[in-house]
Amino acid sequence: MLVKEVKYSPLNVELIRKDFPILQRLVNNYPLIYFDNGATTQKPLQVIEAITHYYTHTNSNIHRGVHTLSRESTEAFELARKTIAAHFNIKNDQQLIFTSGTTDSINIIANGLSRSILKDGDEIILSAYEHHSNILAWQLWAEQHNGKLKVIPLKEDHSLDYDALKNLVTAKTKVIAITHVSNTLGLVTDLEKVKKVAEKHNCILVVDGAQSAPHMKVDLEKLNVDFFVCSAHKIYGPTGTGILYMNKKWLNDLPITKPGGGTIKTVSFEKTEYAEGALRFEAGTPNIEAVIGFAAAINYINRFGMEAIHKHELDLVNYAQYKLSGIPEVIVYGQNPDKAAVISFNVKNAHPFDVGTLLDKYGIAVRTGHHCTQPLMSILCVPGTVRISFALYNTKQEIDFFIEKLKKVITMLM
Amino acid sequence: MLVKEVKYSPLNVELIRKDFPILQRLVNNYPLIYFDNGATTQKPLQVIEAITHYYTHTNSNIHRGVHTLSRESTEAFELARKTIAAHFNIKNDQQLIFTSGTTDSINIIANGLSRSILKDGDEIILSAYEHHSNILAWQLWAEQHNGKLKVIPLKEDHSLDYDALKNLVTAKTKVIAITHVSNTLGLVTDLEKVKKVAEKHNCILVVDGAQSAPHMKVDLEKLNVDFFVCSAHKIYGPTGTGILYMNKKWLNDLPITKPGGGTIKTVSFEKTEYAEGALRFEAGTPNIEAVIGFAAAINYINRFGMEAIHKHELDLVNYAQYKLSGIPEVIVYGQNPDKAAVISFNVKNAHPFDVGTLLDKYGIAVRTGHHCTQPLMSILCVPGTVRISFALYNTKQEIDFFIEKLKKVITMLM
Amino acid sequence: MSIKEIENEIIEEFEIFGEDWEGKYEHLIDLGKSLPLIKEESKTEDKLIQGCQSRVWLNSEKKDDKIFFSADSDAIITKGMVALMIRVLSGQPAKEIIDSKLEFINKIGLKEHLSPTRANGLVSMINRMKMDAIKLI
Amino acid sequence: MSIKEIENEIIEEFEIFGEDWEGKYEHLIDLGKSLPLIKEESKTEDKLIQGCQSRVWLNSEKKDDKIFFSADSDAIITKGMVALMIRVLSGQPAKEIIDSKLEFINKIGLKEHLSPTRANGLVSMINRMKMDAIKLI
Ligand SMILES: Cc1ncc(COP(=O)(O)O)c(C=O)c1O
Ligand SMILES: Cc1ncc(COP(=O)(O)O)c(C=O)c1O
Repeated sequence: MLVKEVKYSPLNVELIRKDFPILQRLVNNYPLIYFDNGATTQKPLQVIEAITHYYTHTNSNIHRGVHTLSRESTEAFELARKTIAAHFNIKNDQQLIFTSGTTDSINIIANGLSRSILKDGDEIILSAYEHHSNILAWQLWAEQHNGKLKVIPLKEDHSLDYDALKNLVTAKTKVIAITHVSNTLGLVTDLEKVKKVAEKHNCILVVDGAQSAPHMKVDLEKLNVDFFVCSAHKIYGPTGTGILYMNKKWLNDLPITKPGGGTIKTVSFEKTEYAEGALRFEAGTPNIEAVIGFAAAINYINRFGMEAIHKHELDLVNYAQYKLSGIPEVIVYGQNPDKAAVISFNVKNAHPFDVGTLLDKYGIAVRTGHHCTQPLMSILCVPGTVRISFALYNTKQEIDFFIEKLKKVITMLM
Repeated sequence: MLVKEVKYSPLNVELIRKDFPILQRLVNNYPLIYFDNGATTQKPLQVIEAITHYYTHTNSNIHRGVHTLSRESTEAFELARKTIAAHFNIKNDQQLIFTSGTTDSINIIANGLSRSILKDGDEIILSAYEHHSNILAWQLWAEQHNGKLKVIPLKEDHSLDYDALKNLVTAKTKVIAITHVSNTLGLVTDLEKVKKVAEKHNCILVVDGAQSAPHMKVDLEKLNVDFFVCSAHKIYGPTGTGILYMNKKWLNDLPITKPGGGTIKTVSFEKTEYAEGALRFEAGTPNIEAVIGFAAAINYINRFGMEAIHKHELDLVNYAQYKLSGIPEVIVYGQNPDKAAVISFNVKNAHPFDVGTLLDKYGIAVRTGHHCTQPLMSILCVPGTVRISFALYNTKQEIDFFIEKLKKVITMLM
Repeated sequence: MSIKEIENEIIEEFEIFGEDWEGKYEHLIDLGKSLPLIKEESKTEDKLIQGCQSRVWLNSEKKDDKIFFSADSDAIITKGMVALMIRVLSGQPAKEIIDSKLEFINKIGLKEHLSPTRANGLVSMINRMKMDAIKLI
Repeated sequence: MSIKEIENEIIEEFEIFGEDWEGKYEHLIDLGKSLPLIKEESKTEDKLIQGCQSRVWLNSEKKDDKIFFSADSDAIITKGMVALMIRVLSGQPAKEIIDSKLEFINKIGLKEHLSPTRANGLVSMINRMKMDAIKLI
């Protein structure tokens, strides 16, 4: 049950915690222990201040403006694009499109592909792990076009069955849309294996990075997939923005399905010529504030480096799994060593809702329920799980307190 | 050239200005005069503080959560929905859907209608005023379905030719999508006239309220159109959110075209049951921060009331138009008395870009260019205009300074 | 006993715990455990109130001029809350049920469980109880 | 004169204005007015550099080993900037043009006009000048 051995790389967590004002908060008279980072992370002062600074000094609509505020806002926005592109090692920052989040990004991809590559009767492969956001857009297409969704099954240890994947692909398989890290189980997809299959059969590879980008170094140049998406709010940034990375070949080939002010070169009622590059896909006034806040978040985590964060979080996962394994009533799902900062478990004969409700009484925020992965719940045959997920500000002491209270909760429920 | 006579309703603008920290800023060594409110408004401290408070006390993902932060966030979010619904007099707050802005809202409507009501060869009526965001989504549909866009032309005085509208409608006309206030000319659409035509011919009426909602009382119960959309960032709120109001009859009838986490009741790979009410359309983690900030903005303007704001702004428009009429080199477009807080003009023989560039040197922020209304520019036969647009914090003194400097700029350019 | 009287009884019962929320919840859980509130075979689709996470089944019947409820839930805390609600409302005249405010929930310090944003089906259950009472009159 | 020498000449020319930006801009506008930089009939689509608001037309020719530019714009401030650029680069050897940094723009206090987010086509014009120089070598 031990996750890949890693050396403890000492983040100065005590100092880091000072950057997150909400961590000072009491919940039900206990200090907040925030283990719901998979849903959204807390925001450091640096992000909050970037937003405040933007609104008190620079706020203006971007692009096309001749006045100073507009120029400064545009520069801040485009600098944010460069900052975030560099973080993900995207060589041409025009391949980085700002959307309103992962879900929006996936919809833009699915709608675009459904107007170009996808033909009636085609097939799309997903994994049994997928978040609803990476199921529904494809399902909607499939329903309207007699398409088929095929699902990569799980093995005994809840990891993906890559051998089965090979057998799922047919000549009609156009897209493989897969999560990089399961938001429910924390298991990491072996993208190299998936890529091999995708390349061999000429499938478009769409990667849902909502849960990988917060926890590990993601090098998109090296990864070289067709599409990669994630949300800012899960990476210490504001709500309401996220990214849609597309491989260069898609920049001018993916049909525009969400047009608006900003996406165009020239418009007449008869004919519209669309812009080139990222603007093509950024319809309407973007979430300027959030994009600037997102860049501040990226600058913040890069003070420490994704490697250090990854190690710190894996250390917490190891520690928590070790401690949980000492409680006989607890079942942990997804017992494969290749794991990011997420653990799902249940208490035998107890509903996750009860466990979560009582933990909250001790100030411990965990997520319970289906985590927007109902198909996975069906496979695991549970109504839901209790999920704890970590961020760079979490500590072993918090885990100790959590374990102590979990034991108490179990005795209350039994 | 005088706009409808109104009594001056005294807003305490001096006090109001203290709420907007950015107004203290110097631009090119002059105090900022911000006349670009049509593009986006500045934000009061109350909005900035709502955001800061959210991130320092409450931040958490909403819906489904059992822990305290999640409950508090959900309550704040749903309270915001109620606040904003009440402001627009929407009786059932489930008819108020949060999107990422006007452009997003229009795309959701157009995509939904294209999967239900709209058939190949149908016709859609727009006005000659439309912002690109209310053209492109319909044009995209028309291109793919052999549809036709018809355009309500302008009269001599640049107001819409409502008689012509009657002749545009045919049995194939399914939608009339029209702006409530022209973002370029400030002219107000007579929605009652349009509604009569729409009702008579059973057309769906979509109203782009991006420029009306900031400047006048909008009562959606009374207006009783099919759809109404606007953006928070133009109403003193944050970027990245806006509303999509739909008449009750559409709530369960408009097909979902942007699915994701949150929009569902149950999901399996075979079949998905969608949620009811607003959630149906709110795919993915919403822009929680911005929705809460938007409600703070709405609460802020309701301290004064839309009537007082409207009167103040009309007074400014009257004053500015009067002053502009004293400069022989200036041509004002849209000389109809029914006007909101926007004025477009040009200086004879000068490019708007030059005028805007030089005004900026005096700290005056105006917008120049096509204002995302290129078709209107073609009709007016200009490459662009200079646009000044007001908000509740603008003053006659600012207009005086602007007029003085505009005269100076004209001598420089001649 | 009237609704008000039962409510007061419950309030007194919970007062013993004072600030001891753990005791309170243990009591609630015991209430939840104590009775299977609805027969397994009655847990049909039409009786189900789907919360986001925990589910509630509600069965309503009329006997003489009174409405009788039985119910169940898959989560034990929800079930405890359900048990309290049944104790207060079951066997009461329809009109009383419809007019009931259920203020005891607030007074015994469990208000948060009736938050409409809570992931259980309790708020929907109360609505259903009242609707059923209206229908059965 | 070399590029560097012309740049220095322009810097000196603008130094007279000191902090007087109005004087500076009047001078720029005069430069813009002073010459029709490109023949009307040469303003063809392929010569057009579309900025977001103001447009620039650029014509490039090679004579002996040097590149000669003529250009125009519909906005007078842009045109003034264009005039400066032409004065510096036209008639210079291709290699010099390609390597030029055009730092004088910064030094005479008009840097903002070369911001890539500016709504004119100046940055694209400089890129086009260099590309043309490369092609014409
Ligand atoms: C009339 C009108 N419609 C639509 C829009 C687009 O709004 P947004 O950019 O917030 O989506 C605008 C804003 O520029 C507008 O003025
Ligand atoms: C794996 C995965 N995909 C997609 C999403 C959806 O992200 P968002 O709600 O930010 O659009 C999430 C977040 O819950 C996720 O964990």
